[in-house]
Amino acid sequence: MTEFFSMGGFGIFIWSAMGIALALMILEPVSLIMKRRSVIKQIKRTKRLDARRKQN
Amino acid sequence: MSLEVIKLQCQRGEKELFSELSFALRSKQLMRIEGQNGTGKTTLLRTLCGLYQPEAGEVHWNGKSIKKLGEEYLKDLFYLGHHNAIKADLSALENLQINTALAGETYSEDDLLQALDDIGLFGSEYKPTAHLSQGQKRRVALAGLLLSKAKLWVLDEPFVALDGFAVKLLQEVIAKHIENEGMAILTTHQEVPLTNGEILSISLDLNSSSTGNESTSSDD
Amino acid sequence: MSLEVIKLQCQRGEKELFSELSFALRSKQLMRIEGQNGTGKTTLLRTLCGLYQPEAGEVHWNGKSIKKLGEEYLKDLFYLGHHNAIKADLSALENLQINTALAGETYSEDDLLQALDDIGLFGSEYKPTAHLSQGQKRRVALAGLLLSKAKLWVLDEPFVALDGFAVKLLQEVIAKHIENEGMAILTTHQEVPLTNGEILSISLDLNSSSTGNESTSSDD
Amino acid sequence: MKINWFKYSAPMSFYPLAGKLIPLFWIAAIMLILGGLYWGFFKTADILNDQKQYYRIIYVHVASAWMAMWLYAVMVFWAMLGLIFNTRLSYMLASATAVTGTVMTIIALATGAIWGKTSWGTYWDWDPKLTTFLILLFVYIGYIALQSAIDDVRRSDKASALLALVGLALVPIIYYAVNCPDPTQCASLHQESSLKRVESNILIGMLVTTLGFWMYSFATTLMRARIIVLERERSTTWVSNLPEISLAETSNSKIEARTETRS
Amino acid sequence: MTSAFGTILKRDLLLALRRRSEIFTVLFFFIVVISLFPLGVGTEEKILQQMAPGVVWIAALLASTLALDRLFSADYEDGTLEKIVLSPSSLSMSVFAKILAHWLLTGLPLVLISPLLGLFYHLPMDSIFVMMFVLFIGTPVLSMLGAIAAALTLGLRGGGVLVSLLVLPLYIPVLVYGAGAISTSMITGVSIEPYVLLLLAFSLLSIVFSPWVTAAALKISLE
Amino acid sequence: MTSAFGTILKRDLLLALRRRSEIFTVLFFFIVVISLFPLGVGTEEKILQQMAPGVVWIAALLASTLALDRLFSADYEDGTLEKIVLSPSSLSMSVFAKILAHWLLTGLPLVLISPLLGLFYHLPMDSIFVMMFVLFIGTPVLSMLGAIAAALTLGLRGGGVLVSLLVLPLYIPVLVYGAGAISTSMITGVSIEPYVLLLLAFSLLSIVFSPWVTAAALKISLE
Ligand code: HEM
Ligand SMILES: Nc1ncnc2c1ncn2[C@@H]1O[C@H](COP(=O)(O)OP(=O)(O)OP(=O)(O)O)[C@@H](O)[C@H]1O
Ligand SMILES: Nc1ncnc2c1ncn2[C@@H]1O[C@H](COP(=O)(O)OP(=O)(O)OP(=O)(O)O)[C@@H](O)[C@H]1O
Ligand SMILES: [Mg+2]
Ligand SMILES: [Mg+2]
Repeated sequence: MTEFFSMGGFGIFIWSAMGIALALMILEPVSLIMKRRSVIKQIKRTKRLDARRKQN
Repeated sequence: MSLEVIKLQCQRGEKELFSELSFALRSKQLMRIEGQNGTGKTTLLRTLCGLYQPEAGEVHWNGKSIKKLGEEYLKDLFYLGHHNAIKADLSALENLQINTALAGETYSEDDLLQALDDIGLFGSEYKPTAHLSQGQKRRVALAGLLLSKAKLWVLDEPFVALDGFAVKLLQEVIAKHIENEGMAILTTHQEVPLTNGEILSISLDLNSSSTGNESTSSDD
Repeated sequence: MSLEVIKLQCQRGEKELFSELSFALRSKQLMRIEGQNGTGKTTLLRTLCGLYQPEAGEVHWNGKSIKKLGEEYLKDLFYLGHHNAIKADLSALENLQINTALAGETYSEDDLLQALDDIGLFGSEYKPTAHLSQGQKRRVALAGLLLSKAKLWVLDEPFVALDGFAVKLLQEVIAKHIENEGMAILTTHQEVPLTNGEILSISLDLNSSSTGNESTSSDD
Repeated sequence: MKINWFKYSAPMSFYPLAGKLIPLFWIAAIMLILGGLYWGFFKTADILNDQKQYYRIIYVHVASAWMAMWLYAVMVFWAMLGLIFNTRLSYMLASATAVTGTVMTIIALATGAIWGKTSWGTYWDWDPKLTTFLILLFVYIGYIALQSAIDDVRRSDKASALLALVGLALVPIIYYAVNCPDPTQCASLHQESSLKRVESNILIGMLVTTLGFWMYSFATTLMRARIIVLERERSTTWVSNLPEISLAETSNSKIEARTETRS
Repeated sequence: MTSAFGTILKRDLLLALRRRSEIFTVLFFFIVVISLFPLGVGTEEKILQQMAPGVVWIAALLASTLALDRLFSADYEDGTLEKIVLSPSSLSMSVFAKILAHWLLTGLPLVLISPLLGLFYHLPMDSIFVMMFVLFIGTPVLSMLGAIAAALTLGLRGGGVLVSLLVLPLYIPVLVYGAGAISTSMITGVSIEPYVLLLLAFSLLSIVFSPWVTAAALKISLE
Repeated sequence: MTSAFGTILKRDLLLALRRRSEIFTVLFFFIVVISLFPLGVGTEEKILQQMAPGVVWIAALLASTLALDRLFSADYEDGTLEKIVLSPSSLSMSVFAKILAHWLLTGLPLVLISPLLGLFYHLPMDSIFVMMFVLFIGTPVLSMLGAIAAALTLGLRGGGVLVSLLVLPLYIPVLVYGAGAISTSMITGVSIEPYVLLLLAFSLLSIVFSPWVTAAALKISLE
């Protein structure tokens, strides 16, 4: 197992390359989901405000 | 000679300024656009000049779309915006010379000086316009109007910063232009008596419902 | 509380604008400076603020020269020039907040929003002012006036670009300021009814001889 | 009104469609990437001896490098479509593509740099290929920077589309210049495709991961495009009628949230 | 059509001569850039000669971007840009006049001052002429491409930096071949023709297309 | 007094960096500039190392100059400069805030990105630290001196240019000593202390005098 991870002494490079790729490729969709949440929240808020304004 | 606006709709950001706006303007007519601050007067004027692309609708000049006419239309047009369109580092004379040349017209220096004189800039013709007062700067911009051969004048708040004398002069200039088969569209918040020809007026005020326009024609 | 102008003489280039100009302004008084374009109204107002150094003469605030008073005097002063002094990239709210902070005053966001609301900018508080119309930009500048605690207001053409509603509002604001022991100096080419307090008026017109000024006081 | 139909309804029909497609792309992406990497790491042990283990970086490196280039072409395609037909959806897709393209470029650069340390002994060298990629990154960043500097949506769409077009005309010239600084010796500019030298076993892993990256790009681009649609169409009725927006039916939004996390 | 062209060209030159600061900034910057390297690197003739072609082109690139930011934005702010757009003549021609003025004010002075660099860097006479020539045919490309970026970023925040970010990567081909030509000229027996032809091609292409693209960009930015 | 200082500093930063992405724009601008040199001059490790000190200071000068033109003129044109002058607090402090903002936007990002330059140009670790340090103490001088020139050219046409031509050459010692310090750091056994001390002296002097001179120049220009 350790042999697998060490990759003939190149482990640190291979895994950091994989790690960077993986990190960016997880970060991107996660940030998108969060962005989507905040946008929806914002739209809902303005909608609620509008509704209240119309009532008044 | 006619300007036709057909079902024009303009939008800024998400806000619709006006829609289904239609009117026509012919020779010897003056149109005044009314409306509170921010109702879209400037946007409308810029759209008429082709500087702003409307969401929908068209502007026709002599029956043809101004988009297709291109430079043909621009020859007949004089636009004066909120900005004076003069260079602070150049003198009034140089500015006037450049602006008339850009409009495709050539005048002798005497003519240019005469125009500056007429508009009350005698003695300031050779100063850099940065050294003129606010009203004098506006006059430099308006001097172009005295010389313009364009049929259609589009003037956005022409009276701003002018003193009583200059306001009166400008009124006369506009009246004369209208008399000579010209047409003009202008906005102004000041209460100034305009030409004694035919005056149309439309209002873009917000409270006049969502379509935002009513076209009333009134003779003087 | 008093502003005294003593034998002021201003010159631009080689042209003398006015000389031996003296007047005094006290609390509850409003002064209107009249004059054609280029007679030196703006120059006079800027001199009163200390932005322009006169050739001769002095400006006193409460009996002391404004040069010596320095920041002391600036605390009591609100100046609005031809330019709006707002940043196009910032929102109306941010601009107002910065301008009040520069004037040494701090307000809560609610107060600022209220002022913008009062001046008729509801709904445009968070837009970059580059996206406002000409009149709306002027309103942002004037919103500072609603909040200002300065005693002396120096307003150069405050009514420019404003629509009827805003002009009226501004008149009321000025009238209230005068009533509250304030004083104001303004120029305007528009014929607008001003406060119902005491109005002084001086004219810088060229034709009124070389000394160039006559000071008439008229009550309403 | 006839012309406007296309212009206005496109985002409306795009939004739910993309919503349905996104989970599919995610499943495909994850399966392909994991499959490719599994193959690459466990089925190629005999080919890569200890000195060449670092070669495994190839799976992410080449996949991201290809996507980085390909996505630029896709972005320009959408931008061009927008300029020609003035369809708002194409502009939105163009700007959605740009960000994923940038991410891919960064991955390619980073993995390439790491590979360089193992194979050349230095993280960075001014090799033509690397330089080209750095410039590609600049072009992407320029596009995004311009777009984010303009507040007005209409202007930002058109201006950045124009920039992308200019880039399209110039990027090949830049590529040529960087790869061939001496024009007299550029008779055969094109180095033979490096693919031919790659072992077929590794090639399989590489191609499968690349396909996975492709699916990933689809998924993220669509997700971003959906957000842009929401932001821009926020004041329309169809957006406020969406289940995830409606205020009353909380149960609906819960379902939406669940599907969201599942994807 | 020609009248608007001439008017704008004359106007821009007049303005620059009145205000001079632009030309001086550009020249000053150029001179500082080329004189900074010998100071740091030392005065080994060989190294200096090797660096000279690259340095002169980079100095030209950076100097040319300095004035780009104000190319259209000054006119935009005082409303004269609208006047130009509304003038009844081809906008591309007017834009071309503005770009030409920009080149005359930033590119041409560099061409004229470049022999000074030859002096600093111990270049042979022939190379100095080659340098002036390639600068002469290469710098217009910089103004042409720069105008597009300037038009796209009209009135935006962070103008200067944003324009440079957009435009500097696009300058690379000119940089590579422009510097290549000068380097090659120092090797006897090798022709610089391919470089010159490539630069000429870039120049012609950019002169044909750029005013047109810039005009389109201006119209978008003015709305 | 402090309130105007803080307000103006915050305002200028806000104006430049409306969004987070704009910080990246500034950083990438530097990366682009740094990347140009190897393309033009060549990629030999030795030449790159020798060029690095010059390159980094030129990048600093470029960024500083790009933003300088608009340092006061933007405020002058929209009237906010009058507001600042009329604010009841020391004008030199307000000016100092503006200069500080200018440095934070042009000098500091360069200091932060300079390790990348070390990577690109194969610099040894020690030199990278030296580079960051001298940039940190040297770039403020560029902002300080530049502000004087900017204030002088504000209103005065022609005349201001001449004066700023007097100010700008003062840049040169900073550039020379700044680059010199980095070059020296690559030679073992030579101390960089004299360079650092000189730079520190320049920095302190300019911080003390520049806001004051700039304020005076502004008042003249505003009349
Ligand atoms: C144009 C985009 C790119 C493509 C299509 C690409 C593709 C490839 C391929 C197929 C290989 C394997 C070649 C072989 O068989 O040895 C490879 C190797 C490599 N790539 Fe890339 N790459 C690209 C960009 C980059 C970038 C941007 C970097 C660095 C930042 C980079 C650094 C490397 C390194 C260091 C190697 C190892 C070279 C060796 O030791 O053989 N590549 N690349
Ligand atoms: N560049 C712009 N970007 C986005 N929105 C804008 C822009 N310019 C104006 N607007 C918005 O469009 C609306 C109309 O502006 P416009 O300048 O046409 O008004 P106006 O009727 O001329 O007002 P005023 O009487 O104040 O000149 C305003 O509400 C303003 O907020
Ligand atoms: N910066 C300047 N440099 C030189 N002369 C100037 C400058 N500004 C104004 N002047 C001159 O001073 C005179 C007075 O200008 P000022 O701006 O004070 O007039 P004003 O009364 O405010 O006019 P307006 O009603 O047009 O605003 C003008 O004749 C003008 O030519
Ligand atoms: Mg208006
Ligand atoms: Mg005035």
